[in-house]
Amino acid sequence: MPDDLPLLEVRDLSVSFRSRGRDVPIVENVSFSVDRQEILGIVGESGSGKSVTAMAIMGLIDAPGVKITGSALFRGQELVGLSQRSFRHLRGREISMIFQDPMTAFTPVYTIGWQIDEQIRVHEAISRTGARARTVQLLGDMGVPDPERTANRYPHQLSGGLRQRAMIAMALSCNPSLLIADEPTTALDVTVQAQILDLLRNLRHNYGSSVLLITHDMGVVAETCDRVMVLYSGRVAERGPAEAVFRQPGHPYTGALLDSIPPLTGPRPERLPSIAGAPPPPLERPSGCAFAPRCHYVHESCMILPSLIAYGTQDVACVLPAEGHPLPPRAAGAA
Amino acid sequence: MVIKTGSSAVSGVAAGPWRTAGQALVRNRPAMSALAILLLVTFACIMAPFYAHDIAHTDPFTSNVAGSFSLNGQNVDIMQPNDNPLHLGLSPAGPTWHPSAYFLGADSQGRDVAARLLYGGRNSLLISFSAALLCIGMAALVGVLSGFFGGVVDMVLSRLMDIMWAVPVYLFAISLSIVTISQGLKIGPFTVESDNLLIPIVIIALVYVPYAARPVRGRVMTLRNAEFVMAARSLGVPRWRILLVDILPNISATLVVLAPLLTALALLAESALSFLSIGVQAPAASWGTIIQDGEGLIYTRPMVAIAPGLAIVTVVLTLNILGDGLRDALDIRETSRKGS
Amino acid sequence: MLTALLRRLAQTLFVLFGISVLVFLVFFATPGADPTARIAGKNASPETMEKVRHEYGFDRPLPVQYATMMKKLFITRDLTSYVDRGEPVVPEIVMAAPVTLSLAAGGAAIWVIASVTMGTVAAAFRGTLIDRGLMILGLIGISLPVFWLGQVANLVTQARYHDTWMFSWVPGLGYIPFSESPTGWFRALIIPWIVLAVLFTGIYGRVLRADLVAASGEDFMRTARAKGLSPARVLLVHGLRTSMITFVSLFGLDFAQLIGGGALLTEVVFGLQGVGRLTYQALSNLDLPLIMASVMYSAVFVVLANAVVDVIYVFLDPRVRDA
Amino acid sequence: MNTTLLHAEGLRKEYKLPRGQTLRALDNISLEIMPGEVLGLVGESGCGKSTLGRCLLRLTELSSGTITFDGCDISSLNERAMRPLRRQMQMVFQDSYASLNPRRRIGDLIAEPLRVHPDNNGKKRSSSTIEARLAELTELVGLSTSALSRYPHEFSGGQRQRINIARALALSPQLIVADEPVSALDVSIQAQIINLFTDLKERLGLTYIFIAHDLAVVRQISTRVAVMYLGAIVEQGETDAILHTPAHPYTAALIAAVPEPVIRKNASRTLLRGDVPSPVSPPSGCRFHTRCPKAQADCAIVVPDLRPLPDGRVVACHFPLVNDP
Repeated sequence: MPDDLPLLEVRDLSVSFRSRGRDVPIVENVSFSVDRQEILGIVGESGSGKSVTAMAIMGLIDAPGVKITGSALFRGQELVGLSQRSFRHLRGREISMIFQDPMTAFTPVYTIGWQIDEQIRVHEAISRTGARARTVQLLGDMGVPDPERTANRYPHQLSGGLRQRAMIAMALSCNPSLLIADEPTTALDVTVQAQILDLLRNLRHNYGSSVLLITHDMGVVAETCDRVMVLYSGRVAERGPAEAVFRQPGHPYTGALLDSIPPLTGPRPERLPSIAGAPPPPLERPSGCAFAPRCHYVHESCMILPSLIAYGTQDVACVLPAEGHPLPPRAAGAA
Repeated sequence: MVIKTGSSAVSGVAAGPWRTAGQALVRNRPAMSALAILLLVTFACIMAPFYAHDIAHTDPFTSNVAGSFSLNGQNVDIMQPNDNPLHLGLSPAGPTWHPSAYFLGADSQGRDVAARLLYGGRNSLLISFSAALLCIGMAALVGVLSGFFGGVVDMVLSRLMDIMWAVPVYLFAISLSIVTISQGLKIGPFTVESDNLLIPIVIIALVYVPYAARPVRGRVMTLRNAEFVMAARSLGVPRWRILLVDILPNISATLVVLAPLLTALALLAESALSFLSIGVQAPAASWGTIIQDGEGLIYTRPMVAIAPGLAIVTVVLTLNILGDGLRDALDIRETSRKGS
Repeated sequence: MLTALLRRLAQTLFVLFGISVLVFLVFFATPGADPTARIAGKNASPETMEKVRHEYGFDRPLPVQYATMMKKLFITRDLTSYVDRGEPVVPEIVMAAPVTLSLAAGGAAIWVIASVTMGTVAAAFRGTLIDRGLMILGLIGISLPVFWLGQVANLVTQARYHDTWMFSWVPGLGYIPFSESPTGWFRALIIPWIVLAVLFTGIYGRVLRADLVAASGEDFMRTARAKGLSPARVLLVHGLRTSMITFVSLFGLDFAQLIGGGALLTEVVFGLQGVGRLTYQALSNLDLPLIMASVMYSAVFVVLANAVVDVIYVFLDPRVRDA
Repeated sequence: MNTTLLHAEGLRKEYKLPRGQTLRALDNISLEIMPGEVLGLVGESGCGKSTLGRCLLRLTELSSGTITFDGCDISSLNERAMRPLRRQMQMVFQDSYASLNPRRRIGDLIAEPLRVHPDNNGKKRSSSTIEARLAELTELVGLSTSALSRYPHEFSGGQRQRINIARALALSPQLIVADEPVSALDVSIQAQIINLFTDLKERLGLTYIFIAHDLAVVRQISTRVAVMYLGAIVEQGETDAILHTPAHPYTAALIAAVPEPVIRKNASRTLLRGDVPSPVSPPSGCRFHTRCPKAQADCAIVVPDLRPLPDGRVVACHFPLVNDP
């Protein structure tokens, strides 16, 4: 396989669920790619479909009536429609995943070490002691103090930060080329979050892994990601290099989202520039631009679904740049 | 994983939790079929006198060993020579499958089993429904007192429940039944005769109180620490009003789900007590007493015991299905259990 | 640790004491239910009543009666039956215990295996016809009155089909001691075991399935799948192991109740002279010493089983260890 | 007006744990709130900020300490005696769903305080007064009156939080304790609710105690900030001073840890080591010394007192980052 191909290439991925006799579109035509040793951030509010996208790529959605269409090529292998049996060999070995709440993500009745050993032994012919040696090594690499003792502890005996480190150790145990991190720091305190983000940032150097980071926090994206994709109501609003997106957002949603975050430095605004209303539920999503009802710049051409168009280094699902009215650059863009 | 499809707050009429649950229950086909069967059986049992007098023309409460009845124009003795060479003597008529004449045959006293089955059903259903209601009432009281007030009240009630729990349910029920059935019950000026149905009702209700009180108490404890109760306190809502407005409506769903399950347990307990002759007293019948009547005939006229058994199974099954339906509709994950 | 153990012991003793008082009060202090009248027989003359009352000590204050009985039951162990004059009650229970133990243990083995299979298979095939079929079977099992099921089983195996190849091996009703003939013991008990297990299989299978289904929505099950484990391993190693915690606590209570005489209906129907039947007979005769003895026997088992369950809990759930 | 609205002195709260251990949730907390002020309480999970909020409103029993509200000592009043005072002090909770009884309509929920408290003349409010007040309240928080006949589950998180605010405002209180009112909300909704809090404060002259773990949110709304760590206040003072030049190393670390939506070219910064220690066995001396980059030998032994700095703030550190005069 040639090296210039992206590690993961997702095209027109759509996921819908059947509810009360109707197909509910959760994710619509999402396309993106993850390169080797890259951190891609998928950012969006709750209900934007960011987690569902990740679960679809992992083949972890098995709700009755679910429909997944489109394509997701991982190292040239099609993941959409892949049998569960084939998925099993990928999961944990080629693609692994960490979750939001490290407390509930471990089985409560086994030790941390046992659970990491299990993953290694399922994918590789390795002795029990060999697996444990690697587990201890991994835990140590993740900055877990006294890894040998920690491996013999149960999940509830560890702090949130240690649990998440153990989770990452487990995810990396078979040297996966892609790590999907679904809101890995949301349940953690801010000082611990900073440590975990630091750890994730360094993975590509130490383990050569790419990371697909799912988050709702623009700050986390800015600190961690090389590139970013903004989802709004199940559709791509904007994607591109993080630096460009933060300097000059191309989509009014991205801009408004960044503006509505209270600043920690600089002048305090009298009122936060907020976005009126709330994202539409999937069944009430407009046929045109989903953000139109809340957008300052809404006009008649927004009644038609905008396609992603190139805007500088970004791709933006908005008519404004094409109409010659791009958003102004952000004042605090690149400090 | 949970996918929220988004509740539409913009359109539609405000649907209360009860209405939503009701709609879910109506859509649940097994539960609705169970309810229909249950109502049908109840109706049939209510119509027992009509069946006895106007269709079967029989008195199901007096012995009739010397009598006879007519079937398809022929005169048939109720007690017939035994058709099984191994058993000597007379045995009662078997099922004729003819609604007007000993449909299910006769019992050892020559009484119409079909008519007794309907009369017995009245008692069985009355006892089990009333016992379930009474039990839920007591359990709610115990559960709410214990869960809401906590402290000493909770400790005393919980220990009492522990003690009751440590005695096998049926042994407990049998103990109480034997004591009361033998001589009736005299409490001050009130005398309850031993054939009064109140006795089995109260006993069955009592022995199942720990089973029903536990989930109620758990629910109340959860509610007591719920944020909306904290919110009510911060608003300065008095305790009794919190109990009335915030706690009770939220345990009512638990109670509603418990109702059919407890009725089912009560029916099984009633039939067991009656089977042991310490429930409903002769000459009155219940499904349990009829099974008892049929015990001696089990090898010659099994229908006497099989028919009431099937009736019990049907009703208990429909109640359980209904309970499952209610639990799904009201979205409650709690199970009530029993011993054998 | 030691204080926890002592607390637990004190609690246990308290419950036992409570039960003995409760039973004592039910029989000695229920208004209108005078044990004298029961023992003396209906329409007994006042003189006879008085004589019985004195002879059995019913004319003494209740606490004294209670203390005497407890002393004879636990300390001198020479409590004798009222009805079978002079018959000590403790050996009677000792004789009945193996019957009940055999019945409960065999039944439990069947229902544990059957219900774990049933619950796991149903959960694995959630939403399919297999799942629904098994759950309906379970519901029917729960809905069968055990004494009636026993009668029907007797009808089939003892009469209707007894002379065919299917059930000709079934011995007549009654218990055959294991020491006398292991195969006879097994043959005599297999039908009662199955009848006893039907109800519990239904309950446990349904509870386990519900727990497994609930567990399948847990984050750790998703993690297990994301690790690349096979569905069977996810269900059995991660799901079932976690769900067994509830299962075990239910089992402890039910099994203890059965050993303590809770299976009396099964014992009555199959003519097994076990603790349940003994208690029932004692109750019917209002044989107070025997009632006291058998109820206390049963309570000891229930309370012991609860303690055992607590210990097993610690092994099954590391969270309890630290709580 | 310069009389304190709420004054707390030496608050302690201890929980007895099963194994004879005690969890010290609050350790010698003192604070003051002037009318019209917004005091932001920040800290990581388990620092006791929510417990403090509940203790201040007497929703959780104190172990010791005094609370004076509007000149009257409320620290030993029982639940019944507190009831009339509850008109003056209200609470908004984090979980907008859990704090609304799912079986009641919005109208009943908001009207509840109006029904249980008599009006200023000590009379029971008539249903028409209540109706009118409900209309006012819905307008105030930006809900439509059609919401009143609906149930909580029919609303989004942001709308439910408006409902909670409307209920808290029903009796026109002076003080509102808001316990993480925006942390469960999406960013765009969070901004709406923060603005609503600011609007209401200006329109109604409210005083807030605003509890949050997000420093940026606290900065946006508060006039003063108190930073908590393991049950104690480590630094307290004017918002701008504290966030601009933190004096306590913990405050500094907290600020540094916040991920900002800004691309930083050289993204290296000092990270705190480890997790927050368990409040059951807090470190000796200064509680922060186990994670503190400035810690010295003494810090593990001597408990630092809160001392005032020249700009009026107080800090509990032996070696504050802002120089002593």
